[in-house]
Order: sequence, then structure tokens, then C-alpha cells
Amino acid sequence: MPRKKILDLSVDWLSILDYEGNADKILEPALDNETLEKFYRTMVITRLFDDKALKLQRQGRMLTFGSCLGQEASQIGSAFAMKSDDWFFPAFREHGVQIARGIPMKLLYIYWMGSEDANLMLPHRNFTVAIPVSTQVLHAVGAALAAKIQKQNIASVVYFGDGATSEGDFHEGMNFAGVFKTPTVFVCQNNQYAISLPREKQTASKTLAQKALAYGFEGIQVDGNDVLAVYSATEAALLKAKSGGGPTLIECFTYRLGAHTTSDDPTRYRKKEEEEEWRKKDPIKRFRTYLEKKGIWNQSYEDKLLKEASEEIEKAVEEAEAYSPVVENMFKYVYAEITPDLKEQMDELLGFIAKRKR
Amino acid sequence: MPRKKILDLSVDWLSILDYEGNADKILEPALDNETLEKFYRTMVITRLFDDKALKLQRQGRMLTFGSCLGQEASQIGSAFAMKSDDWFFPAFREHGVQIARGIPMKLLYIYWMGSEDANLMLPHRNFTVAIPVSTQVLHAVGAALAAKIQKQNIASVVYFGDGATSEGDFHEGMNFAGVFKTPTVFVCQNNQYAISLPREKQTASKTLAQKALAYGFEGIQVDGNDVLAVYSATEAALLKAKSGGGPTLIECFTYRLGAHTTSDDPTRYRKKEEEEEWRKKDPIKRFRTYLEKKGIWNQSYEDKLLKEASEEIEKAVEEAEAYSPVVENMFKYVYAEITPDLKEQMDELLGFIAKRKR
Amino acid sequence: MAKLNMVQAINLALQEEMQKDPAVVVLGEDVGVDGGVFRVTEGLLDRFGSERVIDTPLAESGITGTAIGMAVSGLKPVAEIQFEGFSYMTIDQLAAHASRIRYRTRGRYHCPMVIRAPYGGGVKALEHHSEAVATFFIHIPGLKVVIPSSPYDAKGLLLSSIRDPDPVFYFEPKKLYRAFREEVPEGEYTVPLGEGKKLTEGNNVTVISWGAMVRVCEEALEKVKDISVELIDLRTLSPLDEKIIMNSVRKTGRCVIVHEEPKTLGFGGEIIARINEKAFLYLEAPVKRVTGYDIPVPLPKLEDIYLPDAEKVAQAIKETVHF
Amino acid sequence: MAKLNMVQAINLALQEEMQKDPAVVVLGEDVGVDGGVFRVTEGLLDRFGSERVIDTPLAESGITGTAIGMAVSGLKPVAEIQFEGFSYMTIDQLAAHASRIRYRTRGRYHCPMVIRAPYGGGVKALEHHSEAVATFFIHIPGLKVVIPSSPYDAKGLLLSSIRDPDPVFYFEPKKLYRAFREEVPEGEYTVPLGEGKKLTEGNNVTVISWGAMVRVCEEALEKVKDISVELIDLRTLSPLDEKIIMNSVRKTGRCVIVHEEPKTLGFGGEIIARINEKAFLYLEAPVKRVTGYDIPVPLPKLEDIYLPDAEKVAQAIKETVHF
Ligand SMILES: Cc1ncc(C[n+]2csc(CCOP(=O)(O)OP(=O)(O)O)c2C)c(N)n1
Ligand SMILES: Cc1ncc(C[n+]2csc(CCOP(=O)(O)OP(=O)(O)O)c2C)c(N)n1
Ligand SMILES: [Mg+2]
Ligand SMILES: [Mg+2]
Repeated sequence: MPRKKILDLSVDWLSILDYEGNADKILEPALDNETLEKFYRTMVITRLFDDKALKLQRQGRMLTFGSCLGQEASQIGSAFAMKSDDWFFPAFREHGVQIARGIPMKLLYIYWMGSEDANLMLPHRNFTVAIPVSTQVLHAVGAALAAKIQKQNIASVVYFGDGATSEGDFHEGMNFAGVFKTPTVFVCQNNQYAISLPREKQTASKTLAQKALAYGFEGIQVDGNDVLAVYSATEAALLKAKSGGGPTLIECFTYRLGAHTTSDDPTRYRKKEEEEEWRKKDPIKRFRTYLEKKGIWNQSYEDKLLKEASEEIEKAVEEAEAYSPVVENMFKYVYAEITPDLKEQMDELLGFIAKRKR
Repeated sequence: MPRKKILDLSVDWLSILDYEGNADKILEPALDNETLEKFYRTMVITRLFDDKALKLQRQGRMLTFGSCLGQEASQIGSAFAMKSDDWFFPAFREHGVQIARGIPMKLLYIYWMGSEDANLMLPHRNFTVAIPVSTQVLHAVGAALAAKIQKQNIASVVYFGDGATSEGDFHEGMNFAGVFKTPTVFVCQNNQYAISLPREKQTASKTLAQKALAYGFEGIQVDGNDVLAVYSATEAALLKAKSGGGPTLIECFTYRLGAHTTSDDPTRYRKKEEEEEWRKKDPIKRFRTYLEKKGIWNQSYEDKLLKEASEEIEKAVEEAEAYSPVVENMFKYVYAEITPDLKEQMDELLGFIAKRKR
Repeated sequence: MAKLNMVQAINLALQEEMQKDPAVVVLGEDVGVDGGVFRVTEGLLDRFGSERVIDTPLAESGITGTAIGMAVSGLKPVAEIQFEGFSYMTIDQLAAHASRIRYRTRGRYHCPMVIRAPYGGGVKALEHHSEAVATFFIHIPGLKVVIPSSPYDAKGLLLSSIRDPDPVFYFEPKKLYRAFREEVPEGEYTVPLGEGKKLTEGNNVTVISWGAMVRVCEEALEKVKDISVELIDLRTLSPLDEKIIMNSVRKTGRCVIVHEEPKTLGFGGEIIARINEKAFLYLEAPVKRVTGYDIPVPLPKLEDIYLPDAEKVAQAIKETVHF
Repeated sequence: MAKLNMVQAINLALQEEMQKDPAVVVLGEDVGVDGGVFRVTEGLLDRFGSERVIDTPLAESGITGTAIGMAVSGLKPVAEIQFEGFSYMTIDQLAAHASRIRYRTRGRYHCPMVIRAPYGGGVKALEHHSEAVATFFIHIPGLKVVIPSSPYDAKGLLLSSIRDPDPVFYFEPKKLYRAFREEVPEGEYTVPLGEGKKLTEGNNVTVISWGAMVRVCEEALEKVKDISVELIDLRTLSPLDEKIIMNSVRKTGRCVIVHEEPKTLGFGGEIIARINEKAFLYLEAPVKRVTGYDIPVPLPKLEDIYLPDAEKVAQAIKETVHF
């Protein structure tokens, strides 16, 4: 009757690959060489895509842009655990996931150059980015609940950052997922910062993974710079989700090597040394060592990959820059049918434009 | 390196008094007879206050009203752990706490009869009720943070229900409290229902107490029908808060014996048998057995108490019903100084009223 | 055909549409086992089961955002917010997401969802249970806003709202929930969104209103029998039926707008602006507003004098006609 | 006296007021170590320490509600919401609580807090970073709403806002943050809330605007030099300076209102309603609105044509004068 412990809870950590290119024998996922190579290739393309975006932005050819440098393992590992029928809900830094999911890079660039016309959610169940932090968590839960109701054997995977865990919508979404046991995988990329706020000041909990315990389901902290660990954890979570086991929170412990966005100056809030420490943990280099040992990677493979990827990216940029947006789209897609009000406003604007051209 | 447990977390349960009137010898708080008697008296007054309100409502003399029947131990035990300088933030069912904190019953009735004029936060640091569920959690955290900044050695105590833990504001408040280590005690009265929704459907976590773990501080589940346990847990949490130890979440495990409000019909969603089970656990009866053993309570004491309390309540009702609200107050207190707009609107309304009187 | 009150009419609409379209699901606080605090969803759980009638945890942004995810997945969620005073918490998800999904995806995805909430004052309720908050939602491009004033319209408008491919906020004037009954046909009929309704024909002055205030205007008409009033119930506030307003005001040259929303930035102001823009030369008197005041809705002791009533409306009509 | 841009002027106001009044504390996302994403709070942390300059977790309702608790405890919190597009999440706490504390306690408690947020378009920003959301806040009784259009006013209005005993939403037109400099005195001066400012005197037409659009109007005036325009910068939207509007419109008989907020239920409509009510007989032409369209603010490629510009304003002025 008096004081007693009534509940024991715990959180696990998962890492598979070390920095010498050795994988844990028991945990190593059974992936064929082709798949491993695809992981690597996509990580490299992501990095080049990202780098190109930063360059374009500096030249005034793009909007503010948030690089995912350093987070490639978290993104590619989780992305390839999904099936194409699964729903994907990004925040705004998931370029790697978007590329892995097959969204044409041209469209990604058009969006970040400043036009909604590229938001086609192609090829399938790839939601548009969510700029307001954490709002997408609820959409993912809703989509998963819908899948359950519609008896579709799919799951939804939603991405967000360490900062996002502080928002009310994160909480409400996690709680709904727990209550309705929705097939949802919550992928939190803990990159240690929300703009300038370090992880320790974002929340007083020791891990972000443990937040899942508040909602009655499992949270796991994964080495987010280890593409195999992230893949394994996500695959297991998806399997569980689709077999009725409910949601999982995966905290990918990683680091944002670049600035928050092109508007940000990280020297204001963190030490170069810290960045350097993490630079040594580069997820691409780490994976490459593994692939080299497996005989999948060598320098000539790398050279060829870089060349092909760069060409692909240049082409995407060229096409993106050739695109010019359609004025009428601003009014045409507010409602299924344009309202008299909007028709009037559109005609007025088109009148202005025509007059100016004259 | 591979999979390993990195975190162990737990939740405790606390109960002190059994149903035969025996207290756990080690945990029994050292309270003098006068204090114990005050606890009892306030619990009884609360029950009478509450009952009177229901009667008035049925006669059309009050608004919709939510009874706290069955939750008196959770309310009185925690209320008397506070000092008068501590901040108190209620939801809308904390009549017991309000009475314990010395808010005149007349004012409480005036409010529930439909006038803001009674919201005077008397005597000291007693915030007005929060009708929107969970919004008050943030106010309590803000007040506690202010106390910290102002170097006042006080704490804030905020009350809410099991349902409230699902709201975003609960989450944001708990997280701020954890990060800023505010002197805040979160008293969750888990009365097993949020209107019709049973606790198990509100959240998938086994306890509500464990939600604190997501924010890096302690949560404890307390026997909410045991006034001594609630008192002890709250006192300990307040002590911790005021000595810099940060916040605590106290889940008072109790039951709402009545309807959600006078508009509610609980037979729609729960079994009479369940109510009967809990009725046996009546917190007042339970405490009375203890007091009787201690020689504090006897039937003539009870008779006298009931008589005095009833008289006090009748007087409060009489005074409350004699009160009629001041029309100008609607306009006078929107801003410190009435704006020209509001002056105009007020004059117009006063004109209407004068005309009607004629 | 049965005489139904508004609660029954809304319930009937839900029953019929859920029967007809398996994509329609209902979610919200206490909508299932309890049948809703106003009993609007009564019987749905028994009939359609807990996969289609979902009791949610207590979280308004959560309900809204979850409904969005369901809507983009092919369902047609009808979510209930228990009282309009808690609809503030839906604004972010509605303004930032629901209303923009079609726009942001250039029509590849859309968001067919309805949020229902009881609306407005007049029932002596607690704080935050008597508010009139339409402005917040009318001002969100991409969202539609509907407020019926009768059981017949309530059913027809709700069916249109559920079938509408875009998100709709459907407000239910709670004062009218059980205020009166009228013939409400079973089965198929709809009242189109975006179309107001002339309740009386008149020449002297146009009176425009919506929701519970329509009934107040009707009462007021009894007090000004010598004046020929054209009473218009807008029914849909977004998109607005400008035509019905302009046709009437061009004819009468005078107009009174009645709403319980606060005056400043209540929808009345916008309507006056439109009249100014499109019927300026027809106006023979300033358009008058009878509205809630720019104060928080008072608790019930002062609620009656806060709300527009027949006398206030009648006086405004007289002043406008005799300007 | 130094020439400052708006960021510097706001920063100066914060520095001075924090120095003067120990009750003033600053909180928000990235306001401390980072100095704010626009550097508005730069240097405050170093000078006043982490108890008065508080980097919060990422939670807008949290920031708002926490500020409320601080304000009722005797502090004067100045909270930053990083972009106006995330201010929707503050509405519930502001509408349900901050704006009502004085009202609900009949003056026993009040809520002296300021929420600052960058405001509006024109800087080629991401989605939700270019929105003009004033309506949501003007419509909340008990809240005040301020939008400066110059560094001088920005400082003076912010000081008044912080000292105001009631909650104020202070919007900062981000397009003007670094657009120009002007003399901003150090030390004590305030610009009172609730008072507009005549920028030019004129007889033919009144032009009313606020925030970044004031500068667009000034540009437009260059294009209509033959017309005598009275340009009014409202500066405070709530409470409204009706007097300055009516005096001017009664003189000119014509009026154009320019705002970047969407047209429907933008504040322009309300102003037109007031003019209709109080200057009807003086009006010689319908009041015109030049506004954002009733669509989500488009991404930057189409932003320029979305926003009111000098040409659109000039055309409206001409049409109104030649009506
Ligand atoms: C609701 C909301 N508030 C503030 C912002 C501004 N903002 C953009 S990203 C960001 C930090 C996000 O941190 P985190 O979730 O850790 O993701 P990361 O940027 O590290 O990927 C902030 C504050 C926003 N986009 N949405
Ligand atoms: C934000 C909000 N949503 C909905 C409601 C309607 N409502 C009032 S009380 C209540 C249930 C509250 O449950 P709980 O937190 O467990 O407190 P209890 O009523 O059991 O004391 C609901 C849904 C409300 N007041 N506020
Ligand atoms: Mg981060
Ligand atoms: Mg409860």
C-alpha cells in the first residue's frame, strides 16, 4: 500500500557500423550489394544537390535554403526502409528523403526557387514540405489512421527535428498515434540544434526517444550517422506498424554540419571545434569505408558517380531555371472552382499585368 | 556499440491511509489535530457547497456546474500544502481548492451564477478559473518563472484533469517547466473521465505520472482519495520546487462520482456498478475513520459542523443572489482606459437600456 | 416528411451521408459513446462503428490536423470542435494547411473536410461557450464558412459541405439547436454553398444577417410592419453571395446588417465595404450595423443586453429608413 | 542623435527600456545567444543576462502563455514570435486569456505584455514568412495592435507598447527592417498608441495605410503629383484613430485604403464601414481598396505581383479622384 515503484521504463540505443567499416555481425541487415550501392549513391547525390543549392542561393538564384549536410545517413537509411506506397511527410530539410523517394530534383529546385507549381507530390504519397514546425506530425497520424480505416497495409513516416518535439502539435500527434495505434513511424532527426538553441535547452529529458514513453509506445535512440542502424530501426518500426503493433519514435542522433539555413551564422552559437568533432563522423565517409571493405566502392566508382550525379544536377538546375510560374495558378487552385470574388481579383491583376506590358 | 539499454526510468505510487483508518507509520505526515480537523472541515464544506450548487442549478438559479464530488481529498490535500503566497491556477472544478484558499463562497457562487464581477482573485494569488482545458498550465509556468526571476521563494500549483494532458498547452508548459526548472507543481486530478472519454482512451500510457519523464522531471502517482498521501506528495513537491529542484507532476488517482457537469448524463458512458465501487472509496468517509480513531471526530462534532457549514453556505447563496452585475463593467475593464470606440458603444447600450426602462 | 429541430436535421444529414458514402467519418471529443454534448452525433457510433465514429483525445489542433491527414488520404472527415470558443486552436492547422493543400499542390491533392462547431450566444452558457468567431475563419483564403439558420438549411448545407471538395467550417447556432422545428425531407436534397436566401421581399430596406440573428431579425420585422423589408439570410459567409446583396441594395438603397460577432472586423464591415464598392450610387443612407460589442462576450447575467435583439434591430431599421 | 534603421531603432528601445525598468524581460526563440534571426535582440543577452533574455524552446503557444503568467506576476514580458506566419498558434492564449485578464478580474489583475513579430511580404522569404495577419488580432477585444512604418515611430511605439498596461501585438514590417535610416533620438520619447499620423496634407483624396505599405503609398504619390493627397499612416490599428480618418475624409470626400492583408476582412473593410457610418454625407466617390488578394501569399516568384505596388495605388488614387 505505501510508496512503491509501479512502472519500469527504458530506452535503447542502436548502432551497427563502426568507423573502421565493420558492422555488428548480429545486427547487420541482410542487404544485397545493389541496395547498399543505392544507399551510397543517394547519399552522395543528396550532398551534391544540397551543395549546389547553397551555391545557387549565394548567387541569388534561390530562396533561403536549409542544408542537410551531415544528416544523410538519417535521411537515406530511413527513406529506403519505406515502400513507395507508404506515406512520407517531411519537414523542410528532408532533401535526401525526397530524392530517395524519387521526387525529380528539378521540382525540388523549382520549389526552393520560389514557386508552388513544383509541389506535385510526385511520384506518390510524398507530401509537400511543412514550414511551420511540427504541424506535419498530425497529418502523418491522420494519414495512418485513414490507412487503418481503409484497410490498406501501409504506414506513414514523418520527419521532424529535435526542436519540433517542443511544439503542441508533436504532442497531440504522438498521443493520437498511441491511442489509435496508428501505423506511424516518427523519425526525429536530432541534429543537436534548433537554429541556435542546443538540444539540452530544448528539453530537459535525457533523450528525445524517451518522449514516446509518455504516449505508451516505444522510443529508440539510433546512431543517426550510421545508415545501417537507421535503416534497420526504421524497417523494424515499419514492420511493427504494418502488423498492427502501433507507432514507434526513432531518434536519429546526428548533427547539422552546416548552418541552419543560408540566413544563419552558426559561429554565433557554437564552437568550430564542436563542428570539427562531428565532421570526423561524416556518415558518407563512414559508410564508404564499409563498402570499400565489401568491395563495392573504389575510387573509380566514386569518380564515375560524382560525374554522373553532377551532370544530373546541372540538368535539373537548368530545367528549373527555365521554368516560369503561371500567374493564373495563384487564383485557380484556391478552391476547386474559382469563386466570383477570385475571378474578379484575378481579372483585375491580369489587367494590371497586361497594361504594364504595353 | 550495438543495441543496449541506455536509460532506466520509473514511476512510484504513494498511498498512506487505508480504509480502516490506519496510516502507514513511516509515511504518515506529522500534522497536529487542528490541521487534520481543518482538512476534514474543508472537505465537508466543499461537499456541501458543491451539492448546493447542483440544487441551485436544477432550480435554474445557476449556470452549468461541474461538481467535484469524490475529488475532495485530491483538492484539499494539495491545497493545504500550499502557502498563501504560492500561486494557485485552477481549471474549473477546483471548488475545494478555492474554498481552502479562502476565496469567499459568495464570490464563487456569483461567478457560477453568471457574472465576472466576482473574479477578484481574492484573497491572494488565486487565479480565475480556466474554462479552455489546459491553457492555465502555461500561466502557472510563467508565474513560477517570474518568481524565479524576481527571487521570490514561492511556487505555483496548477490543477488540471486527465483529459487536459492531451492538449498541446500541457505539453508546452511541462517542457518549459523542465527546461527552466521552474518551481511548479502540476496536480493532475485523474478522475478517470474527460466528459465521456475514459482514461484508457485519453492516452495509451499506463500512468499519467510517467508523462513527466518526457520532460526530464519526476512524476508520481498518488492515491487521490487519500488526503494524507496527496498532502504529503504536494508538500514534498513544493519543498523541492522552492529549494531549486524544479517541477513535479503529481497524478492524483481518483474518481468523479458525479456527472461531468449538470448538462451531462454519465449513464450514457459508464456503468452504475463502477460508480458504486468508487463510492465505497469515498475520501471523506475514509478520512473520517482515521480521525475517529484519533479522537478528533465524533457524531456530535459532525452534527455541529454540518449545521455551521450549511448556515455559512445559505448565507453565501443569499448574498450571491442579491448581487446584480454592473453593466458598465463590460466596457470599463477591456482596457485600462476606455477607448473612444468602447465609450461610444457603451453610451449606445446605456441609451437602449434607459429607453427600455421608460 | 418529419418536423425536425436543427439538432435532428444535422444528425439526419450525418446519418444519410455516412450511409451513402463510406469515405465519411466523424471524429471529435465525445462524439461517439456520448453522442456529442448536444447529441448531434447521437446514434452514429451504434450504426457505423468505432472506425467511422471516433472519440478522440482532448486536443483541438490534434483533431484538425488529423482530419487533414485523413482528407488527403481519401476520406471525408467531419470533425467536431465541442464549442466555438475552442476553435482558436484549429486556426493554425486550417490557415497553414487545410486551406492551402489544393493551392500548394496545384490541384493534385485537396482537403475535403468539414469542421463543425456549435456557435454563438443566447443559451446562458459558460465562458468561451457563447462566442461568435466567424471572422477568424472567413479571413482564411481557401476555407469556406457556413452558418445555417434553420433545420432545413442545416441539413442541406451540411450535405453540401461534406460533398464539397474543399475544407468547410460549418458553424451551428446553438441557440437554434432546439428552438423550433420545420419540415425536413428525408433523403437527397442539398442547399448549395455560396448562395444566400431572401426570406422576405421588400423595397424600403435590405436587412442582412446569418445564423441565430436571422431569427432576431424576423422578430424585429414584427415591430416595423409599416416598413417593407427585404430580409436576406446569407447562409454561407465564404464564399460570399455578393449578387443577392447588390441586387437587393440597388433596389432598396438602404441596408442594415445584423450579427452577433463583435463590431470591429465583424463580417458586417466587409459587407459594407462591398456595398460601398459596388452599389455606392444607389445608397440613400449609411449602412447600419447592429452587432456584438467589441468586448469579450459577457457571462450570462449580462448576455442578453450584449446580444443584438429585436428592439435594437427595429430601431436600426427605422433610423436607416428615416435617414 | 544617430541615423538608425528599424532593426536598430527597435533594439535601442529594448536596450533603453530594459535598462530603465527591471520588470522588462525578453523571451522567444533564438532571441538570446543568436540575437534573433533578424538581430533585433542583438546584444541584450550580454547586457542583461539570461534571466531577462530568455531563449525558449520552440513553442509559440508556450511562449505566449508563459508570458501571460509572467505578466500577471508583475513582469513586463516582451515576447518574440519568430515570424508572423507562426502567430496563429498564439491566438488562443491571446483571445482566451491575455486580452481578458483585466476584464475577467474587473481590473484587479492586468496583463502588460508585448508580442513582437516580423510582419508581411516583400523580402522573398519562404512560405509562411510573408503573411499579413493583423485581422486576427485586431478582432480580439482587449488586445492592441501596432504596426510602425519608420525607425522613429518603431522606437516610440515600442516604448509605448511596453509601458502600456494591456497586451499589445507589435508587428514589425520586415521589408522596412533595413530599408532606410532616419534620425532616432536616444533616450526618452514615445509615440502614443491609438494615434495616426498625417504624412502629407492634401485636399483631393485621403490615402490610408500602415506598415510597409505606407512606403508604397509614398512612392505612388510621386506618380500622381497633380493630385493633392492626404496620406495617413495609422500606426496603431487597435484602438483605431477614427478622428484622424474622419477629419480627413470629411475634408477630401474621397479615400483610398492600401494594405497588404487579404482583401476580405482586411482592416480596410472595417475602415470603409466606419467612413460609411460617420462621413457618409461627405463621400463623393466609393472608397477604394488596394490590398493583397484573397489567396495564400504566393511564393516569391509571384510575390511582387501579389503585393500592392505604387502603380496599383496610383491607379486607385486616380480612379477615386476622377470618379
Ligand atoms: C512553428 C514555427 N516556429 C518557428 C519556426 C522558425 N524555425 C524554422 S526551423 C526552426 C528550428 C527547427 O529546429 P528543429 O526542429 O530541430 O529542425 P532543424 O532545423 O534542426 O532541422 C525554427 C525555429 C517555424 N518554421 N515554425
Ligand atoms: C480546449 C477545450 N476543449 C474542450 C472543452 C470542453 N470540455 C470541458 S471539460 C472537458 C473534459 C475535461 O476533462 P479533464 O481534463 O479530465 O477534467 P475533468 O472534467 O475530468 O475534471 C471538455 C472536453 C474545453 N473546455 N476546452
Ligand atoms: Mg534540429
Ligand atoms: Mg477527468
